[in-house]
Amino acid sequence: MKSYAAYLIRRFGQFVLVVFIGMNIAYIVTHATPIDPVEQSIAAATAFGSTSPEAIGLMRESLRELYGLKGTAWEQYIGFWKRVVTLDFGPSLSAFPTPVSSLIWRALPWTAGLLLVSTTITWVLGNLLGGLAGYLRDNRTLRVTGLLVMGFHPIPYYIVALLILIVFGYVWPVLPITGGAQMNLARGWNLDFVASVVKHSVLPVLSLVLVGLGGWFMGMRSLVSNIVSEDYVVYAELGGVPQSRILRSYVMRNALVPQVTGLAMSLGGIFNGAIITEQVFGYPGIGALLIDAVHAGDYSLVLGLTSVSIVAVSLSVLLIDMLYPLLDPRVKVS
Amino acid sequence: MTSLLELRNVVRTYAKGGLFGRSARAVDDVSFSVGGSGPEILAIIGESGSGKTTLARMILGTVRASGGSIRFKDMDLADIKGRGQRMDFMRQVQPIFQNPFEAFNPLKRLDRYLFMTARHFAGARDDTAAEAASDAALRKVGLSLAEVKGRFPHEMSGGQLQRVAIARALIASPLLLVADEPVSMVDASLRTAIVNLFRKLRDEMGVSIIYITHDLATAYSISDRVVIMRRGVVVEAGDARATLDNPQHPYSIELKNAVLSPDTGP
Amino acid sequence: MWKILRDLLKHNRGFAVGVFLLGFVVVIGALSFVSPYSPIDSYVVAPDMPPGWPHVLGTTSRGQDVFWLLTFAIRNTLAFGMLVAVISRLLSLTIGLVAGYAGGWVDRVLMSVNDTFIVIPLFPILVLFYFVMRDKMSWAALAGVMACLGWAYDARLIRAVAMSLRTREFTETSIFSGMSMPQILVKEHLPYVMPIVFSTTMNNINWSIGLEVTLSVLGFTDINTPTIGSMIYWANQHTAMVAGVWWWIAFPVALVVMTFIGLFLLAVSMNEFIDPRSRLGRGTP
Amino acid sequence: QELISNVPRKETLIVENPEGTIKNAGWFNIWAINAGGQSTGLHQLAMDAFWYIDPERGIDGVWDNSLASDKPIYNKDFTEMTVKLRKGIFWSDGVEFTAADVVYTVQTHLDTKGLRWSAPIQVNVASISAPDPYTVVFKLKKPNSRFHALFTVRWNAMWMMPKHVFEKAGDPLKFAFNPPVSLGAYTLNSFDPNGKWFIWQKREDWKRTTLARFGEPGPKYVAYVDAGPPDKRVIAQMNHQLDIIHDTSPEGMFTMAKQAKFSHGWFSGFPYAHPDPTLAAVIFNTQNEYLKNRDVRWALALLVDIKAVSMASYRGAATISAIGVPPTGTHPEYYHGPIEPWLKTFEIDTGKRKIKPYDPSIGKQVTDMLRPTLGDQIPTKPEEVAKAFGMGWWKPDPQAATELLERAGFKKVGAQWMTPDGKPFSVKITVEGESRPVMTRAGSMVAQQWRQFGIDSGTVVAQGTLADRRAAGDFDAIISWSVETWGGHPDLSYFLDSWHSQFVAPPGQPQPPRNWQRWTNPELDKIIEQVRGVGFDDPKGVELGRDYVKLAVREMPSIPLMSYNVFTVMDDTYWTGYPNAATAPYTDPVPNWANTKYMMVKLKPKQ
Amino acid sequence: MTPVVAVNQLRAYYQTQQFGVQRDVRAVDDVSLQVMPNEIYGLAGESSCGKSTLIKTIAGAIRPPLTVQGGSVVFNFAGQSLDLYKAGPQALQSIRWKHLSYVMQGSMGVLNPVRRVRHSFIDFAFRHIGQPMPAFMETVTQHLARVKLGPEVLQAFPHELSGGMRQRLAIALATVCKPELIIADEPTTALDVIVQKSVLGMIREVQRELGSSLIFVTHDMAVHAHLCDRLGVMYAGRLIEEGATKDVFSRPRHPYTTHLIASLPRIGKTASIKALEGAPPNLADPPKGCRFHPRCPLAMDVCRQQVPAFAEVAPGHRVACFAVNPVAVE
Ligand SMILES: Nc1ncnc2c1ncn2[C@@H]1O[C@H](COP(=O)(O)OP(=O)(O)OP(=O)(O)O)[C@@H](O)[C@H]1O
Ligand SMILES: Nc1ncnc2c1ncn2[C@@H]1O[C@H](COP(=O)(O)OP(=O)(O)OP(=O)(O)O)[C@@H](O)[C@H]1O
Ligand SMILES: [Mg+2]
Ligand SMILES: [Mg+2]
Repeated sequence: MKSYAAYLIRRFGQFVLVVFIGMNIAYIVTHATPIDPVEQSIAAATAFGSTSPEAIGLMRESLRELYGLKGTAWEQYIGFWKRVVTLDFGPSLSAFPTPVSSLIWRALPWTAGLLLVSTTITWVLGNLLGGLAGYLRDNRTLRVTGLLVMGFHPIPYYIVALLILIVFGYVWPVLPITGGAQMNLARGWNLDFVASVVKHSVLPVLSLVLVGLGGWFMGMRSLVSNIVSEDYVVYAELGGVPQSRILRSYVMRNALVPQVTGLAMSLGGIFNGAIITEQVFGYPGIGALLIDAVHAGDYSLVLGLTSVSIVAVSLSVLLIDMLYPLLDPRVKVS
Repeated sequence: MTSLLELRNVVRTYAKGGLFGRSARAVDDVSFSVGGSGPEILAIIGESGSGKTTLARMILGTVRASGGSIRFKDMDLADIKGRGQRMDFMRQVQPIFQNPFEAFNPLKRLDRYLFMTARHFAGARDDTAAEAASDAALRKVGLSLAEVKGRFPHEMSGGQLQRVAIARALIASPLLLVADEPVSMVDASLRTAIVNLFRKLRDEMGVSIIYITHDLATAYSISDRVVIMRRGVVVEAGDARATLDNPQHPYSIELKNAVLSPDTGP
Repeated sequence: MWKILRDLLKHNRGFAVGVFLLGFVVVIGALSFVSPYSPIDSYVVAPDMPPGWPHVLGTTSRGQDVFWLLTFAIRNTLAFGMLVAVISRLLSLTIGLVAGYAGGWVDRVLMSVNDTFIVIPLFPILVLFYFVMRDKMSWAALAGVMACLGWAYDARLIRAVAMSLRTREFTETSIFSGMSMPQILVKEHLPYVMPIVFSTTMNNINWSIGLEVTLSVLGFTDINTPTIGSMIYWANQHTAMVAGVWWWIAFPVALVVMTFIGLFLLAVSMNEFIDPRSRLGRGTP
Repeated sequence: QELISNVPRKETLIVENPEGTIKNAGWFNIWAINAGGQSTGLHQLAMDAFWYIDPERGIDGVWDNSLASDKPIYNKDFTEMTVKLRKGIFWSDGVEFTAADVVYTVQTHLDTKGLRWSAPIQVNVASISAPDPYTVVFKLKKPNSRFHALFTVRWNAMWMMPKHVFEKAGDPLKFAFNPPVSLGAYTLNSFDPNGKWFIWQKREDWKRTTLARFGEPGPKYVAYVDAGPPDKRVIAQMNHQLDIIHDTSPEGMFTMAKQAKFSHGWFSGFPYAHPDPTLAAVIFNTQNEYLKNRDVRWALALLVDIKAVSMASYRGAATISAIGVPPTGTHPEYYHGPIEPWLKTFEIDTGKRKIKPYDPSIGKQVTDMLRPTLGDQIPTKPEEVAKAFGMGWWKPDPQAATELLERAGFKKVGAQWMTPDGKPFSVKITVEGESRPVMTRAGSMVAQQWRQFGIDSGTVVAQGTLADRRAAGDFDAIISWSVETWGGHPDLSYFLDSWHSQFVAPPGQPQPPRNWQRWTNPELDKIIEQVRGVGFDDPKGVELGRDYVKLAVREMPSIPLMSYNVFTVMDDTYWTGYPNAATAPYTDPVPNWANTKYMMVKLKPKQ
Repeated sequence: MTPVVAVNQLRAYYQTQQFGVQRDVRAVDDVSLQVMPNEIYGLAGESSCGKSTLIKTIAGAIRPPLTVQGGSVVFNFAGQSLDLYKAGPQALQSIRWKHLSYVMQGSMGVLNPVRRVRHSFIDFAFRHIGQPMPAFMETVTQHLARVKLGPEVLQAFPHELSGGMRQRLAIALATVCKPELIIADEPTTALDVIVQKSVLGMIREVQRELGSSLIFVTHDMAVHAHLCDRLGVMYAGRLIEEGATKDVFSRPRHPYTTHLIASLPRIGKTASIKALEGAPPNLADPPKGCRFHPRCPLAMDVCRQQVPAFAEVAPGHRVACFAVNPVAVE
């Protein structure tokens, strides 16, 4: 047990280091962009109006002060870390003075929900089909399924999403094609709202699953075709262990070990959002926030989003590393 | 004349993990020497996990000793630095491993290792020279290049592989062979052949051999001296025949009694 | 080498189909060199013509011939995918193999870098790079950036294999055959990770093509260079999907799918070639 | 299931909000810069200002006194402006709107830095006072004959704050104003915290708002929604889930015209689109070493084939303009028409000869080009052609361009033009990419034409960075609009004032908006200074405006292309009475304009 | 008495096809043997002579590239006879583990690495034993005690156990259903001498107790001497001598066996033992005639031309050598 504790401490140290480096990279890159949030704000505020040039000068001055962009680069950097350790990313520059964190928390549940569901479905289904296809190589239905799955995989996601939208939104309009829930429905844990959320998520989830299935499918299939020639599988077959059991407990169980790592990483990736899904299906979430923030030069928000994402991915990798010994008893913690 | 190889109070510990660096001694205060009076075969005998392989690896320089010193031809192995010195050492000390199936890359042809060794350690400059050197070495172990060339390890049986492994080591004309259970995967007649081969190597080519084995019978038949290990510690050492004929330590006695003799029926 | 290829072609249906598909795609790409139209000019032919003669795959709403435009697009997209894959493979192979073989502090340093790259969210960084580089963000630069972001996960996979290879006895045999570290890594360990490299290459090409399309759809790439992504971008700009100009989208997509399946089949059959154990399994009833 | 819960579809108008998703949806304080959405219905339905000038004809003339009961009253030297307020106007929470609100609004802007109109108020206003509850008097720091423009809605203007709400709110920069207290005929019903939709509801007491003068607003509810990518907007309207598409691609428009019988645009037939009073142009960076030279600019202009640009950008559905005034609203009457005779005689000297570059028949040529495919839809009457497609333009003349470039010291080496110092002549056109697809297409076509002539050209997509690059002068040429006008009113000061050389920044420094061409000209300065001295409605202003047009033609600081046409598509399934060019040009249909409020009183439910 | 298994003229080749070039490795060529109930049959022979292949063929563990070319393997379990290569997969499935179990060569890796040992027992044996789970576990525990393993190993993961323990587990797993026939391929090779001795003792004990038959493969003649009732010696894919273990050791007839027995090292024996000259034949291209003739000290002309018959030369003792019995295979 002691060695496990030592492992945890070491692993946690690594996690801190990785997050630190990652956030620094994000900081440097965001601050290297040529976009000036003040100019963006001025451009947006004056896009349709007529404002005298003198007034613009004044505006620029006061915005610079308001957004706290006055200090030296070093002061700003220190300020960033001071805020980060208190879990605050400061006010958004393009939605001043709303805190970045409240913008993120407002969008996050949607993205997280959508991606959690679709990633899980994709993972389970992909691994199941991949495992079966790898084990029962000669099965016709599985071959056809595999072909379909592989056929969808390379189609650019945007196209798949749009096709689904056209099919289910126009040709055969059975499902809502926009938004996270019905407009003007009271939010809360009531049946109506939940049903509406589920209904609205069907098409986005479907599109994500269709495109994502291939990756897991292929990975699992090749893993399985390696595992079937392992001694313990051969031996179980010779021992007359039923096929379904071999598939489940011997083949899949062993192949799952690496796949779970992949799952952890893609779950962490939830915090990147699904930008195109959000765009096509008008689904609320982090991705749209990110694109908007980038366009508006709102580096507070971009940094906030990026940081959350870095922490989330590192954390899920950390978690999976900690749980790995449970999953694969062979793994030694040292 | 100084010994070819000299181990003094060699210790090797492995961390067992933990905050406070608990460690286990795989090899504990082992001293012996090889080749003090000309080429000899030294057998190291001991149960599984007694530290034989660890010892072999230390002698080969692939594992560092945690304590004590290992000197080869008056040079401390810890002082070997740089590829040049290392290559020079490897030319003189070659290993033979326990598991012939594992000794070669299953994805590569066997002859590759022979040719590489010939080029690096036997001064072969071109393919013909390398092939000649390889063939010569293979013939010493009862094979020929024609049988090996172009074949993959999985196309050979364990015995064949082990002989190829020995042939490969021989190409370098080493002074010392470290053979870690070289015959445990090999059939009796082949075992004899290999053991005879060792004897021949010692007698005719002046190669000293550290012969690690469970097999007391072959150890008895070819080795000059024997070291019996248990849990990292040398429990008994001395002249091979004398020691095995009349073991003193209880463990040595138990070991001897466990040896099956073809003469005792079921 | 040629003999192997010929034999593979003769005896491995998957390989043959893969070669055929990729060959087809490459030929299409090569035809760009004899295109009668410049890919960056618009209104050179009548717009919105459905597939037929003389415009086999129809024309776009921008007055471009879809077929000839596609030749440029697939050429650039393929080159892009390959570039990303090659650079990122080199990175992941070098780092993965060295880290796994060397172990110790080398491993720790490399893996810390690696973990950081795994954890950095790809999309924000890519988009930010686009803004930093602005019009210097040619497709080659984008490929460079994507390669730098796309190696880390695979390097980890490779390192895991390399670590177990390090403890195999044959590595020791190689060392004692006088091979140097690069020799061992390249000649002994590389073949073991080749299956991973092949399958990840395919994934990587697919990933980079997909990402290029995604970025293009969002308008974050150099839309002047004809690629599959920029074709879709322009089609999208002209609401080609609802305007019924399906050929503007369908053909590029079909070509991407063909490329992908071709690469997939190649990867699978190459795997079989590399691993003699599975090769032995062939040909028996 | 209903599209919107608890709101009958029949009583609801669904409008696209082109701002898309509002990331900070719960923020309705429109006086704070960029904090929340604006075109969410907030400034269309809940805000009000002194005056509105309509880009089209207006319900009751172009000028509408909204909160003010009369036009602005200036003193002689334009240092004081008095405004009379309408009586009986109430905030949605029942408090009456009075001069106190105006004084509060202006004073807050004077006292606070960083509010949206702080800067112009602080630059202009010395003090404000309210002699009685329905009169306010502005004392200005210096003479300004256009000061009222700040309070006059063109797209937006300085909106009035409810004193009784803001007073209690503390820092006006940090106050969300949620729920907003409305001065318009609608009040907020509900909104999506994720910024996808906003639903407004007609006030019970709509009669106590300025809009009541024109009758009762039709829709009981108005929903502003994020409608997604272009394809999806089209689908949404074909499903009758989106009554007004803000803008779609030309192809989207044509599809709708063909397939959706209830959908229509501003023009009932081709070119459908509403021309905004905004002039899309190829704006040169006149601080660029080579583009400083008028001959070079003219040479580049003479290489543009506007017919091809019109086809490439709008598939021919463009309203072209040869001069620096958008061909929309009342401008053709004041500028394009009267100036045409001068244009016909206008000559440029290529150094070898004099040419007359103007071709009055280009508009007609565009229609001739379109007629074979579109047939009857294309008008034949010259007035209609002029109105929908524009009048004349510059005839492509590569020979003249060659002569001009040669005069400027350029040389053609092989297929490539070289600058006087021997480098390849390169002019890249910066475009905005997907956010302005049509302009991006126009830029690609112009670049192609230059390229075919031997100039190294192409487009540079500056999506997201356009504002920065445009302000910093980080471009050779850019497709944008430095000319924007009232549309309905001939006064040009809306953009022209900022073209004065006093505002031009040195190269590399951010340039205040509008004069992105960074063009300075003493003659222009003189015109601008004269405009500042005449009243808003003074006919002399139009004279001066024409002087500017002629100067700009001679100098060609930017190549005028066409008005910014917006393909606003309206669906008649639930509502009728939308504005249109033929029978109801009472306002601009483009729904992000604050003027959209006038549409509400004209819309009637379809039986 | 009917044999538990009768192998008749069995031929099994490794057929490799590399891009159209076919190569047959004749690892088992024309082998016939019988194993009686309650008998331990030892199979000896140098490495790569085809012992494992023969065992696999008998156990029905055929995977490409190994293919059975001819001959039959007939089992007689509980009075029912079953031809391995004629019976359907269903029938095979039903005899596996209940009547026939198999310990693979290198059986260290046969346990599922990610599951506890308990599960392997359940997967392999639960169906056959027909007891409710607690009783079944009790049976397993008792059986484990026979191989000197405590019940705690059931809760362990394979990697937590030492090589000797895993080997014993494999044996326990193969014997728990009390099958009539156990086929074991070098189950003690990887063990050190002390452990090996105890494992062998245990195998013997269990076999006696269950009354099963055992086919036991190893190249270690000493092990055979200790364990087997009858011994078959293979050379290059063929059986060349078969007889009661004592007979074979005391009076080997075939020159190869003779050499084998003579060359066994013994403690106390110091004289250099002569190794057999030459190399084992390449099974892909075996020598014509008697496969041993290139290395045989007694080789005659007929040996180079014809294949000697595997015939009885004394009761229960069969040999294939012209020097002993000049009959050829027709
Ligand atoms: N890399 C290592 N890390 C930790 N412990 C090790 C390592 N290598 C060996 N050991 C431990 O050291 C001890 C000695 O092992 P070693 O392999 O030297 O034994 P051996 O005598 O060669 O055994 P065998 O006969 O099974 O080959 C064992 O307890 C083993 O678990
Ligand atoms: N998969 C295979 N493909 C081709 N040849 C093979 C294969 N497996 C074994 N062989 C060959 O078949 C012959 C018999 O092999 P087998 O494993 O039966 O020998 P063995 O007697 O069990 O040897 P050992 O004592 O080393 O286990 C050998 O020549 C070997 O090279
Ligand atoms: Mg060992
Ligand atoms: Mg074997």
